[in-house]
Amino acid sequence: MSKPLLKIEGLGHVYGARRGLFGTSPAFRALTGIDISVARGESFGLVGESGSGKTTLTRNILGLERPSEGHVLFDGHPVIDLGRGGERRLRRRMQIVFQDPQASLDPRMTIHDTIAEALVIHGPDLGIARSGYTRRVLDLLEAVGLGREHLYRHPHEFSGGQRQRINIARALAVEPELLILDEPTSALDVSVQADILNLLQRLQKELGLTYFFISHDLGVIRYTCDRVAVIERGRIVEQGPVAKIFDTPSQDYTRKLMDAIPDPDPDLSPLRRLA
Amino acid sequence: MSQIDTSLPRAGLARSARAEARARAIYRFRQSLLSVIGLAIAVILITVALLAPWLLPYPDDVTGAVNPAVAFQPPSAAHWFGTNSVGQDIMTLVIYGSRISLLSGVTVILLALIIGGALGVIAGWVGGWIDEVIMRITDLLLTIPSLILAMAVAAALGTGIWNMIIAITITWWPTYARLVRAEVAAKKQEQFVIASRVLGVGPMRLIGRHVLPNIVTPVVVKASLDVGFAILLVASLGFVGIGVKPPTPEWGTMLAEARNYMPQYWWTAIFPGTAIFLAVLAFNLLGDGLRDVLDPRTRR
Amino acid sequence: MALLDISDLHLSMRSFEGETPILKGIDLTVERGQIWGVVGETGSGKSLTGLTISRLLPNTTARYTGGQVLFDGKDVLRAGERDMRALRGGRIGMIFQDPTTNLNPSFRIGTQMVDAALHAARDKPAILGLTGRESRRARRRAAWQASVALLESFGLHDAEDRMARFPHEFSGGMRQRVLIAMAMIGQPDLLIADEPTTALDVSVQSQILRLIHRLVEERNIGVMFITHNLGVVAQLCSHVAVMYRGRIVERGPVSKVLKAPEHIYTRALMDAIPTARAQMDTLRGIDWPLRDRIEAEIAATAKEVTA
Amino acid sequence: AQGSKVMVLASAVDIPNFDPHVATGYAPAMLFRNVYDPLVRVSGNPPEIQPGLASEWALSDDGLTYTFTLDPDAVFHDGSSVTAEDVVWSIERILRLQRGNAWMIEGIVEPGATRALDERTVEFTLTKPYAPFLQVMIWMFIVNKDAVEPHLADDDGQAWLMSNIAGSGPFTMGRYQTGNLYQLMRAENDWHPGGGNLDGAIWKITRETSTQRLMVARGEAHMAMDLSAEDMKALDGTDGVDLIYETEYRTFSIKMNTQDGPLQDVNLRRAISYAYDYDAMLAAAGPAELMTGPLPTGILGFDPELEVPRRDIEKAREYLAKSEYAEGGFTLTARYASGYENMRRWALILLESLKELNISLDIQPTAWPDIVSSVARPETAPDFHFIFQTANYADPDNIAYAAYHSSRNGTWQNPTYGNPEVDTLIEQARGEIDAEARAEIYGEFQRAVVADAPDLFGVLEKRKLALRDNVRNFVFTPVAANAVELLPLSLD
Amino acid sequence: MLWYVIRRLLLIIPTLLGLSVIVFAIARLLPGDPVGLAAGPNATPEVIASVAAEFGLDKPIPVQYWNYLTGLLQGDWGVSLFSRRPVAADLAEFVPATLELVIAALLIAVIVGIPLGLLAAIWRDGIFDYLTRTVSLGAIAMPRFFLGLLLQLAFAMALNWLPLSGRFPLIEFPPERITGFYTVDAILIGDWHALGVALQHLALPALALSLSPLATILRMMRASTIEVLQQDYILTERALGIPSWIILFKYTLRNAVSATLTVIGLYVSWLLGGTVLVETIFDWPGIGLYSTQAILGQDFMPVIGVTLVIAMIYLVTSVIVDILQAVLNPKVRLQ
Ligand SMILES: Nc1ncnc2c1ncn2[C@@H]1O[C@H](COP(=O)(O)OP(=O)(O)OP(=O)(O)O)[C@@H](O)[C@H]1O
Ligand SMILES: Nc1ncnc2c1ncn2[C@@H]1O[C@H](COP(=O)(O)OP(=O)(O)OP(=O)(O)O)[C@@H](O)[C@H]1O
Ligand SMILES: [Mg+2]
Ligand SMILES: [Mg+2]
Repeated sequence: MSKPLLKIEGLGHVYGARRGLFGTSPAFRALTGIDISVARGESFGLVGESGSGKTTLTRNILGLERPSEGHVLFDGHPVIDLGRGGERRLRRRMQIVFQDPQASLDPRMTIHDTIAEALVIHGPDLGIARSGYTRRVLDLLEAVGLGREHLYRHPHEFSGGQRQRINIARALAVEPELLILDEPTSALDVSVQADILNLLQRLQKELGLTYFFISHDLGVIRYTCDRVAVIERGRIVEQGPVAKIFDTPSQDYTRKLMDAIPDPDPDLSPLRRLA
Repeated sequence: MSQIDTSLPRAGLARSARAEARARAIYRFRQSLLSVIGLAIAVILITVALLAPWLLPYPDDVTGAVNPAVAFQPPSAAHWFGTNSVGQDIMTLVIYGSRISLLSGVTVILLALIIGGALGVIAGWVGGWIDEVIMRITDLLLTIPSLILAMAVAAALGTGIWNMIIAITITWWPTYARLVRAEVAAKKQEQFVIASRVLGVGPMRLIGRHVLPNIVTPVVVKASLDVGFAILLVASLGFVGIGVKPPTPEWGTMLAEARNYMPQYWWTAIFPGTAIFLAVLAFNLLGDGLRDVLDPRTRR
Repeated sequence: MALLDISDLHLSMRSFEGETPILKGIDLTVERGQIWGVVGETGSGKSLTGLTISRLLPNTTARYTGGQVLFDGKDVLRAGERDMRALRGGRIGMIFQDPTTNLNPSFRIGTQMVDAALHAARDKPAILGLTGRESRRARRRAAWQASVALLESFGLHDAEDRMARFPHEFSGGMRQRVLIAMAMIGQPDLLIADEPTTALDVSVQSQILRLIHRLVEERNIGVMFITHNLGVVAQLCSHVAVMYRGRIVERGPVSKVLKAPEHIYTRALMDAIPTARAQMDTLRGIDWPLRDRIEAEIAATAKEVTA
Repeated sequence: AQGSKVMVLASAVDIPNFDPHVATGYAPAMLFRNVYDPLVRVSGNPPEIQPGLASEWALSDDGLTYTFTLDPDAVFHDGSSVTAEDVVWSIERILRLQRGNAWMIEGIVEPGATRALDERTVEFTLTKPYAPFLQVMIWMFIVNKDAVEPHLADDDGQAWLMSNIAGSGPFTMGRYQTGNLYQLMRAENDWHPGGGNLDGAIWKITRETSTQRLMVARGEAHMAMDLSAEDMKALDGTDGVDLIYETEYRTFSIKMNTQDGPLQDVNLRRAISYAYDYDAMLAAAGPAELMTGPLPTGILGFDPELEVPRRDIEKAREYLAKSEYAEGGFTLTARYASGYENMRRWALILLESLKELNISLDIQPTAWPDIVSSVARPETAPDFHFIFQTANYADPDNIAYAAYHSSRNGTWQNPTYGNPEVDTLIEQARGEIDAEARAEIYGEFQRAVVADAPDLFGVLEKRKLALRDNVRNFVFTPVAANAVELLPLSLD
Repeated sequence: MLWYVIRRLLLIIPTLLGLSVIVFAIARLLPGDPVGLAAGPNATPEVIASVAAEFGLDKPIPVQYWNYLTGLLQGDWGVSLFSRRPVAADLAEFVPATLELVIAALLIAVIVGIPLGLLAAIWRDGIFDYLTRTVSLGAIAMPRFFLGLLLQLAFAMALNWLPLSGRFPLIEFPPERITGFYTVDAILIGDWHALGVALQHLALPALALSLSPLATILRMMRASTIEVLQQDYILTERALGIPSWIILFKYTLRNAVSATLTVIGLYVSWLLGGTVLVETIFDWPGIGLYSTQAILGQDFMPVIGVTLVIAMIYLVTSVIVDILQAVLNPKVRLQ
């Protein structure tokens, strides 16, 4: 394995400790000693219960939060304190798709404008002239399975699955190397989820993307990822290849997570066995 | 709840959803008869104010012409609303007064919006101690009843429509600073703003393209309601004797003067009083209707 | 006589665009001791079916355009509000998806439970061990004690103490237990659970499922469990009904339907689930060609039925 | 004190200060006339000087020495008798403080010129003969020296007297609420002979004249002090209400700025004097008469034949043509005390009249204190300055000196006008004792002032009062119009 | 809880301090010459200077402020330029009158507004709802001064049922001062005649003042009741078969009132400002009338005093509202 694309070392994050005029709100430790490295081209999964610190980790990776300790290196460089230009370059290489497809789209902008915004910011770096924006937006839409007729619509005119496709298209517009996916399908119906997961797999294959994939659904992780880390209350309790972790979990916590997933095979029901 | 049947995207998209949203909005607005009435009154009022110079039965009265010989005439064919203590036609004064009220009402709100909005955006976006300072000042100003503050400032500045507008603006901007700050601070955390930030969009563009357009609704609703209340405050100042300069006709001042002639010369009070009432009511109804249209969540 | 017998239920909802048919002929029979899972994609009408049974839809917007819903032989669609109120709580219990919003934030857990118990005991004093002639105070005390006992039996320790607390002091799983306890305190015969575990973590979810399963075992009640998680259905339910756009397209015992789905939509649903055992590229979403085929098959069955 | 004979007087004017040597205005004057005593009183119409604390008095032949003999019965509210020493102390205090009505004797009575000859005799030595001396003495109230002395502090007792009464008048202060009401109660040891049956009176601050009117109509007040012509008309014919219209020496005029701006030009001032619509002014005023020149009608020396400008647009244009501003086309400012309805009307009439000369008017209703401070300097003074002046003593000197003597420049009564010739005339008249000779001088004074056209001579408004008919013995006194003396009044 | 209250009350001090700076700045930096007033009409420049010195107005503004502040700490609120009376004494006189009026108006607004709002929500879209909605919008738009005039016209002039103005009959003595609230004092000393008379005088101004807050509270109550009725927990309660009157008057009411409470708290400031007009019309001897006179005369010590008192009342009210809020709504933690 060559130099990792994303390297997280001893990362810790403490929220709060906000000082008011009278009294302080207590600090909350969301992350402790996270060590993760993600290689170029792989799909790295992160699973954990709600509130275990998954989103906090992504915010640190994106440089939206300043880590309380440790650091995040993207392609060998830190992700904070980059200055205006450095930040823009980083943004081009690293993108995110959020959990809630509706909330991540500006309700007042057309799909064209939403996606083209990425080009407005990064057009020069991408070598796309202003006149080429619409062409490029169309290409992106087609890549995620939408068409010309959707170009000038507003987000509320789409279904959840379509919105998530738009989010993906926007993230892809800057031709990033790393794509962070923070529970991209947990707000969607299973049937739609399947479409999105398939789309993501196709795109990875075509574009050679690196995924940092967050979910609390172990099935999804298993389906999409090569390696996985299990996070519990801000600590990585286990990490390794998907098959290994899922088949021979070494931690009780991981086992508990696995056991709790209801399997659609009625024969495997513990309740029925009990009865 | 406006919810589009997501299971049937093809059918939902057959008709442009935008047109549909507009249809829904108009439907909601029309559903409330009161909003329509409000709109109608407001439109009439604005038309009257704009066309005032051509509508005045006795245009000279506006610039202070007096005619003691016909003082205190009750409503008649010649003077629909009667005449006042110096023989001026009350209808003329009331019509012309609509200009003053609307002009000052709208100007006050615009100025308050600009000042309060700018400070609110700064406070909400930048946060930190700047936010603290701006918000503490607005908190302080908001503890003083606006009427008293406006009276004090207007009295010190002296009479005149612009002084009055300045005085009222001073009392009004904090409410907008608060509203805008809260909205900006909330929108700043919204996922779509963060998504744009992650794309590398700079703060100016974030504010201008993403935050501001999305806070327009509550601001517009408040502003349209507030125009009514600003008109009321203008009239209140006029009523206590701090307002425009004579001979400029102003409803509150007219009412204050008329007070001395109640109940004999009731028409001197009833018409300006009703004019204030209708103007405020119109903007209240309008604001209410707009809220229904623009912000369906809070509907009823 | 079946506990619940829904036949050919049609429901329309009114909005500004006019009336839209939502349920287009639902047939479902729930017996005591059965746990019926109702699955289907979002908007297929699962919740509305559940609400219909307790007649909790606003009659300003909901209109029943056909069919009947017999609960214990009584047609609830034609029952008055007073009769329905007697059924609710005492005969039909309901729990909903979000435990954070379904408890009144301003009142203590105890207050809410006692009110529920007292209401149910008006028709069935026996559930609190009363004869119906006790004083108010005595009834309250009995309701309190019954609530404590029930919560304890649901695995909530120090229930006596917790009764005096407010909802926000509880975790999501605890709140959902409280809600189930409130639904069960009237000892209903039918429990309608509308996605009671969707908002919960998987680990908590399995505890709740276990609790519901236990209730069926112990009290021999009928359950209608609404979910869109086929895994949950497989774990908990004895029977399953698959809904698609206002219709039930397939129903039967879980072991049969999930193992050998007949309807194309059921199969599509099964194919869309990523499981720990699923292989790459085996997932299949429901795309437009597939939908067209589903519609076609539904139309065909409908013709068959009329024929 | 809840006696039935309590008279309620509704007035718009507050009594913020009880110190008779500090406060002025008609409401304080009402208070002082009832709780304090001057050496001589005034009453009747026409006003006549009558004994007050002094039962008799004498003037030396050279007109310079007045001797007053105090009434032996006179006692203060604390029971001590009123002595010559109290009188001397009070006069000296007035001169020390230089406030209130001190200006009336300024330069006439010097500090130390008042002497107690014995327990009951006081002697005043004037610096020069002063015709209206007795008339101003009615405003010099005598304070109980012994009562004030413990509270002198470093402000000559001003703080204490501001809210305490140390007088000998027939009434004393009961409960009061600033800005709301003041209740006078009959003094326990009232020594004044005669008088009516009042147990007390309430001075009720009622800012709206319409409310005053309604109170009288409903019997809630016995007397309303500030009624407008419309109020009077509305009350006409109301059962149980008597309406009083009385002429008094209260002038209204519009002063022009003779030291700054276009109105320095006498021809422009004349042009405006001829352009003003006096008839409209009179019509808007309610019961009133037009003034003929600077002095109120009927006062000593008043010249009914005086030639004063009346509306004559031809003449106005002529004078305008002679002025530096022949074309008009500029804006002048007019300032009046906000809240005075009639002033507002007259300002509108002025605006209308000036249109004839192609001059615009900027009308600025302004708080009275601001007006007072703005007229202190010609540059800040408005072009037109609207004022009412009430003669506090029935002598032409009151108006002539205060309103036309150049030494009073910068005050609200005479911000800018000054003419050495006029000054000389005023001073001459002050020192002249012979009435006819004085009248002669004042005639000359009036002609000189009219020639300078410093004012638009306005109207003498009739004093308008409404009185319940169960009030007995009310007699209007012009120089103390609203400062009603309660002593003689009775209630049925 | 107690600690919280103490802390909140202490927090009022810095707020008032800040406010006094702002008000002082506004009062002193704006044009206008208050000294001219104090010196009186015939004042010479020397007299004006001496008056300025007397009131300390010749000193730099920060020094003036410092003197004011140190005075304030000793209970000295400054002296009115106009009457030269201590502001503190005037306030002691007028504040109870205004508070009595404001509290009466607020009581009317709450006692009438809350039930009507609840009913309008229950009978939503019915005739009653439509009626209250229309009337309340009208009430909000109605200028208080116009309304006051109309009330006077109807109930005092035409019908002659109630006194025209004032707080108590002139020639009678109000009940002995205990709290300064005539009604309360009358009850305390058991003077029922005085109570009746005081209430008669209170009726019209309180009504004129109460109408707008009443309408707002009604609308707010209606909106929040409807909002609450749409909450999930109401559905749960209905599914449990709990009778609708218990749902409405127990479970809904508390939540809806707690939302409305904030509006009520905000209205206190509005009401205190609103007294300016109502007191003028009804000749009610309170701080509204007092401050109007002071403002018109640019007598700034009373204006500052009134402002600080109003702010204090407002701040104390908001503490009370927060406490009530915490009582009604357990999620609000007193921090
Ligand atoms: N801005 C914040 N201030 C304080 N605490 C926070 C903040 N954001 C998150 N937290 C806390 O940090 C913890 C981790 O939150 P995070 O959002 O990272 O969890 P998550 O794993 O993404 O959960 P979920 O699956 O629900 O999205 C939670 O307990 C949360 O309450
Ligand atoms: N009050 C209402 N008025 C009009 N239409 C409604 C109303 N409530 C629900 N609907 C519509 O009825 C249909 C069925 O809704 P329902 O809530 O039963 O779906 P569901 O199967 O429970 O979906 P989910 O899985 O999202 O809960 C949807 O298309 C929805 O838009
Ligand atoms: Mg998260
Ligand atoms: Mg549902």
